[in-house]
Amino acid sequence: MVAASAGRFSEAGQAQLAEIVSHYPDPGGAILPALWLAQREYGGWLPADAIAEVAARLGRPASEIQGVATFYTMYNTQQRGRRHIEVCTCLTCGCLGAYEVIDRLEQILGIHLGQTTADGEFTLTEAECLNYCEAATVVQVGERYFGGVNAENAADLVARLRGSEGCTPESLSNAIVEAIVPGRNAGATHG
Amino acid sequence: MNDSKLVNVTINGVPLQVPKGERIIESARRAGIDIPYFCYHPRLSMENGANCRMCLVEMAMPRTGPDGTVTLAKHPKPQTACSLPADEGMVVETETEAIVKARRGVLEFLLINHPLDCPVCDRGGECPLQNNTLHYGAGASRYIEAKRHYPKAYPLSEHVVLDRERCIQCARCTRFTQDISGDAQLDFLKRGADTQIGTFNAAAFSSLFSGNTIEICPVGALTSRDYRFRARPWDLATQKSICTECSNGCSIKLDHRDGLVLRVNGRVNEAVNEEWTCDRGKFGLPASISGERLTAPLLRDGDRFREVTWDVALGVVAEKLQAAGKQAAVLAGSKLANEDLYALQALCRGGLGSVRYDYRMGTQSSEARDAAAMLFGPNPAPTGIAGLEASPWTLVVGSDLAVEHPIVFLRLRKSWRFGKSKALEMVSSSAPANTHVGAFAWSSVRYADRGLPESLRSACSLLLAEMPGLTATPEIRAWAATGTPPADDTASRRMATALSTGPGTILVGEGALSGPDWREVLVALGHLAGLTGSTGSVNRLVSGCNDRGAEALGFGDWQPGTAGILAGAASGATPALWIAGADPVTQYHDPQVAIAALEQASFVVVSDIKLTATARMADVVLPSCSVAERDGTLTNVEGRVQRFWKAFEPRGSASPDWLIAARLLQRLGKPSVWFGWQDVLADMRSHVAAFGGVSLDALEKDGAMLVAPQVVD
Amino acid sequence: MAELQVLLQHRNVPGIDGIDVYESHGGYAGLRAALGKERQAVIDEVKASGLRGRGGAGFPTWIKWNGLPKSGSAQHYLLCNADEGEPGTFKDRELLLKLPHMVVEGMAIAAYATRSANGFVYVRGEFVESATQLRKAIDQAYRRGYLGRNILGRSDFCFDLHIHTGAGSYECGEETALMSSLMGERGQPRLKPPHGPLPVVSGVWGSPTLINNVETYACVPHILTHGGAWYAAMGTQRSPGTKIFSVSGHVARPGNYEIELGTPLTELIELAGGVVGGALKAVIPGGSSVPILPAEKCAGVTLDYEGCQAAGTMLGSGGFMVFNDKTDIVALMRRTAQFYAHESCGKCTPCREGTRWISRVLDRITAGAGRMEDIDLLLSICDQIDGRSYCPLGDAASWPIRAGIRNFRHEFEHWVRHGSSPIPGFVPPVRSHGPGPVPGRQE
Amino acid sequence: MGNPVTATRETWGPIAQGMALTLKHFTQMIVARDKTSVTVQYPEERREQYPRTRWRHALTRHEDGLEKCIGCSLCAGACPARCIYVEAAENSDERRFSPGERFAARYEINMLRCIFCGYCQEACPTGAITLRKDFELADHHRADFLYTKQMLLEPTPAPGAAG
Repeated sequence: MVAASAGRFSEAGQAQLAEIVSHYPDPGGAILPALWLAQREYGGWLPADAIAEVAARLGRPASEIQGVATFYTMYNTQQRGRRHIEVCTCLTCGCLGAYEVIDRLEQILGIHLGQTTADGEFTLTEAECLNYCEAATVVQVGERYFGGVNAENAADLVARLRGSEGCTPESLSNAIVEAIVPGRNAGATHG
Repeated sequence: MNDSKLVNVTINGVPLQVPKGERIIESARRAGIDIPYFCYHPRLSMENGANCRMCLVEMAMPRTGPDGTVTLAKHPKPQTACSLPADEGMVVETETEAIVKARRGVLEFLLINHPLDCPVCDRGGECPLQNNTLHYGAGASRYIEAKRHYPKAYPLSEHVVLDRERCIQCARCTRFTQDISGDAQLDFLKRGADTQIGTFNAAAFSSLFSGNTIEICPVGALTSRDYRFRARPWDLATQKSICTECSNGCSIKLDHRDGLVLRVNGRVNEAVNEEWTCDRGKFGLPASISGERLTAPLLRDGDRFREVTWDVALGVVAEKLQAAGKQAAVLAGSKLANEDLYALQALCRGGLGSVRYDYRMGTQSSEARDAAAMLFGPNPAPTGIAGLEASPWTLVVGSDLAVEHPIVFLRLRKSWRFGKSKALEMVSSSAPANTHVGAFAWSSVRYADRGLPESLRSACSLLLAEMPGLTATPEIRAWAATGTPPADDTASRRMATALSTGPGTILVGEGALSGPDWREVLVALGHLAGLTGSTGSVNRLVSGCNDRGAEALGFGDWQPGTAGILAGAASGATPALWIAGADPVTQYHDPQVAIAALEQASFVVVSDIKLTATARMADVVLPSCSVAERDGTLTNVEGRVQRFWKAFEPRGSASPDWLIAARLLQRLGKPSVWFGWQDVLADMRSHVAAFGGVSLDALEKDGAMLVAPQVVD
Repeated sequence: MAELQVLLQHRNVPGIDGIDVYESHGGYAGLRAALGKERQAVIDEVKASGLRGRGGAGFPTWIKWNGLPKSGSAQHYLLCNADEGEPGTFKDRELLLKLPHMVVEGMAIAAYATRSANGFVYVRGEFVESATQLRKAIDQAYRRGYLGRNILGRSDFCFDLHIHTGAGSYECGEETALMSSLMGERGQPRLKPPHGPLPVVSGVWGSPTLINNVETYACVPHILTHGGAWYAAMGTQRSPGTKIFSVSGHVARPGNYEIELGTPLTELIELAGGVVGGALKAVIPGGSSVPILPAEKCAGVTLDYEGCQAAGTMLGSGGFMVFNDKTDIVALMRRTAQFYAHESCGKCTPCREGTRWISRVLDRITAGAGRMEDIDLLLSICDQIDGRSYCPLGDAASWPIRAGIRNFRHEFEHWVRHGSSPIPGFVPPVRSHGPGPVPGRQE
Repeated sequence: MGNPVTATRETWGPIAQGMALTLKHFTQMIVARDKTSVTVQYPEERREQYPRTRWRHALTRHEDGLEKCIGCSLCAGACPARCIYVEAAENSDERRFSPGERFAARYEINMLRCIFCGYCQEACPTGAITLRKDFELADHHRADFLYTKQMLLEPTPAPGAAG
């Protein structure tokens, strides 16, 4: 089923993919998790090669995989900054200062919404409701949610991000793969 | 999908009895009620359908209350008729005020981003969106925002041009590549209002069947590159025809203008191509009959040709043929109609007393063909194209089916798609890694060069192992046991499990019986067919357009065959050779032999539509007619005789080959009574048993099957 | 009536996300109780509880459970809809984060009752933390024998539970789109009755499939532990039990509040500390899809399925958003429209084209270039989407806009007349057009 | 025959009267050039055409010199006399004849068939084909009545010339 393509999946990644495929009665079901895996293996985004590799490994047409990858917003079909700052501007956050946060972040980072800083460190975009409205304004960076962000502490957030581990598209993808793949100790009883 | 049970439905007050589960849009069509639609297509899956929302209708179902009273419960939302299965007591309204409004709304939505470039669009004039807007749309749009913009005329492939601005996201093309052709090259990218169709990474849309997406596109999003801006629908005249690019014999429509075929569209024939065409036919046929055509007879004058009248040309030819007498020979091309072949045969046998005629350019010998007929019965295609749908398994041997027999391939795939058949394939290891059949085959077994007999033998041996109780002679068991174990063990075992389920169908490509090992292949096939109980459904698929007709007419039954005729031409034993519609210089399996023979031949006359490489070497060249310029019949791979109609006048003084033969017969002093092609057909019907059942009535419809010869003990 | 914690009772107990603490607080007692009963008896217990789906539609849970085939060897699938994306809702996220075992237990009970051997929790892609917590819980449950083969020694009960994460699509919260997404397709809805079979007849991979919301599953252990009658005694006659409301917006203490169904709306606002920053202007009681309720219509409204319907709105998923009088309703509607335009899957015409159109018209109005006829145009576009789209997303996109215009038409007219907000000093975010198109390759 | 005098008067009188009238008009026209005259001195003089007169067709251009005709063939479709023949081709950036994708590579009108109904003008989506006042369409050979695109097309405006 898996074509021996010149892929970039690591051995660990291939083993995880095999485990994931075993969850589904049809390998097609593994497309979404496989794309997460590919996004990790390809350094946080999905170049055409990554999509082709997922297609080859799951035995599906590449056009179908690309159709799936471009449907969902969390797959990066274009390379973004190392920190993708997504500010929720949906109903609650939008009424509770999200736009001021964006103004401030634009000022701090020297970019406009939808742009990436010249050093490739930060990308700033709006997000749809992140469903953590109790902590408006909410910002997602990689796998982390930051609640209670406002115009005053936005600078602190950026400073914190500069030094922190994780919070990249790659670590986000990794965290999701880790959540999908059963823990080692639990594997024994898995069917 | 449909139960045979009939249910009562009421559409617009008209009571109907329809099969339970039939889509209401079809039921309404039966009742003559028109429901507009874009995305619906009866041959495409419903899975990604019902999305255009144009076919909304109001629906109510009877509901039994707790007290036993039956009331009609109207569904609160309008429903899409294309996906609504008919059920007992269903009441449907298609013309209520709410529905009229809903349609107008859907059309307004579709048009807000649709460019109004109908005057330059190739779909303009035959566009479902235009037509529905005219019938059901509002007069004006309330949309004042900016429209979506994409670059115009994106070349999707060498045949297909994509205009994303015009796309209405109906998913017909994507479903076609997923459901019908199976190569899934097209899919939707992005989402919401940005949804657009595309290929992976904007690569070329390379499909053997891409042209169909142009035909089913309900707008001008997918258009043909070849036909681009060539004409508008009202400039064109349309004639029914049969495709001549391969032996499958698709029913097609020729759209022509000023004596040029500008495009080919599929014509519904449920028995053959349903409504599909392949790219080879759709784009190849217009190309093969357009370009520089012969318009007048040519007579060699030293190194050059000189235009002469038919009188002069035929005079020369008749004189040479008469002088050659029974040594004269005829080679016929695979695109000649049944009438041509019959007339040529009459000329040879009746006019000249010669039996030196043949049509084959490949390496398959008469012996191989006859031996196959002895083993598997005289009908070379007993299953037929539509018959594949009922076969529990179908084994393809020695053929790249999608390329050689595109329509047979589509039917096989359809049969697999509806879960009725397992596709099995034995394919040479030199074939590409992903064969078209392999993509959905239950099992695809690879064999090394000349390894087909061994591969078949191991299939037999695995089958015997799988079914110990199978009746088989000790000889067969011994034969099966001597084989080397298969290289691809899992695939072979999987194949054996399918073969063990009972009789199925075997499709044998022309290549399988054309090699030097044809005897071994035949023996092994015979055993496999015998063991599976499929002896009566081994189909030997011929490749040339009308090869099946030539075979039925016995056109290649006589020695010395093509090789002998060419050898005779070289040695002088064939003093006069007529090559009709064939081009041995490019088509004969050993072109050098053909060239050498033509160089040394004393007299060669070539009739063809173009000045082919062979014609350039001829002494006399006669212009003949293509399928578009004449009437006649062709016999397809399954033995279906189908009629084609003249679309426009031939160029210059070109003439169909049967008429040339008839005029030569007259000059030879043996005039025929053929005044038209029907006379030749009538003659053929009464003199050739196989054509006995070909009635003009049947030809007007789906065609008539050849009568299989009776086996005489 | 006041706050009544059933599901959230122990949410702040340290370590409740671990199996030991969870068990010591009565965890997995529901599963044990269920295994002591016949499978049908479990379904009957759920029926007795009157539990209705907590995802938004409020469909009686037991009917779904009862609809799965009860004999035969066909594979059944059990799905948990944790693709919480409805703006204003954050209950499922917290349940998975703090009480993942409750969901696992509920699913195990449902698996037992419906003979399902395979389950998937479809977790929204953004909920990485919740998915990680759920992963820990599932692994622990496997080790304790609550999942896997021969659960609690019962040779006739095997249940494998997997996590499937989404990747950023609101539409996947719709149950048939969720199934598409689970099968690796674009998250687009599938045919439903009367056009196609119910999921419980033929769902994912053509097998009978049961799909319920996180909160619904979380209710099940309590029902089995304490009995259906106990559960039915809470709430109202037709809307029994408790419901978690995610209160956010201009309130002093936003957060998840579990209350009995039938609690007055104003009481919930009080529970959350009352309106801050001004007087109450409007409430969206059930997530962005439900019609907005102006302050003057809030009095007397009770929070249950029927009470909300009577007030012209819906209980929805419990995303309870409170807005004070500094809120510009037109800008709010514009952001709502942006959300639906961005999240429309693009499958059907009315939703794909209509949501973008609404969004563009509202962009124009809030840019000061509105025309008076635009207001009726918006209503007309809403009518053209509502009820004609493939799935409820189209309806959900049109209801809030329509309610916004019906209840606050004067604010729209103000925008059109003056080209500025009726709220002094309010300037809409001109630059913003929402998250915009999904980035992808441009040829 | 009766009285010869009477007969002479009866015969010649009306002739003289008639000739006098003719002479009067003749002198009016030649000498006085009176405004009441109906005859014009064609071809030196041409009568003013009515504003909506439909005679010879012209293919017009945009201000930038590009052809308005996009080769859509709607005129040919609308023509009741079937006298218009259009063959389209695709513009490229190097060879551009009209705005957009398509232009008329061939555009011919058979003037012998044309009934000057103006339907082509009505059907034209770009206002390219217009029927103008040039009515002198006589010619010597049948073949000359086949008006080609070059004959129908307005000349390219000279560079710098106003609209």
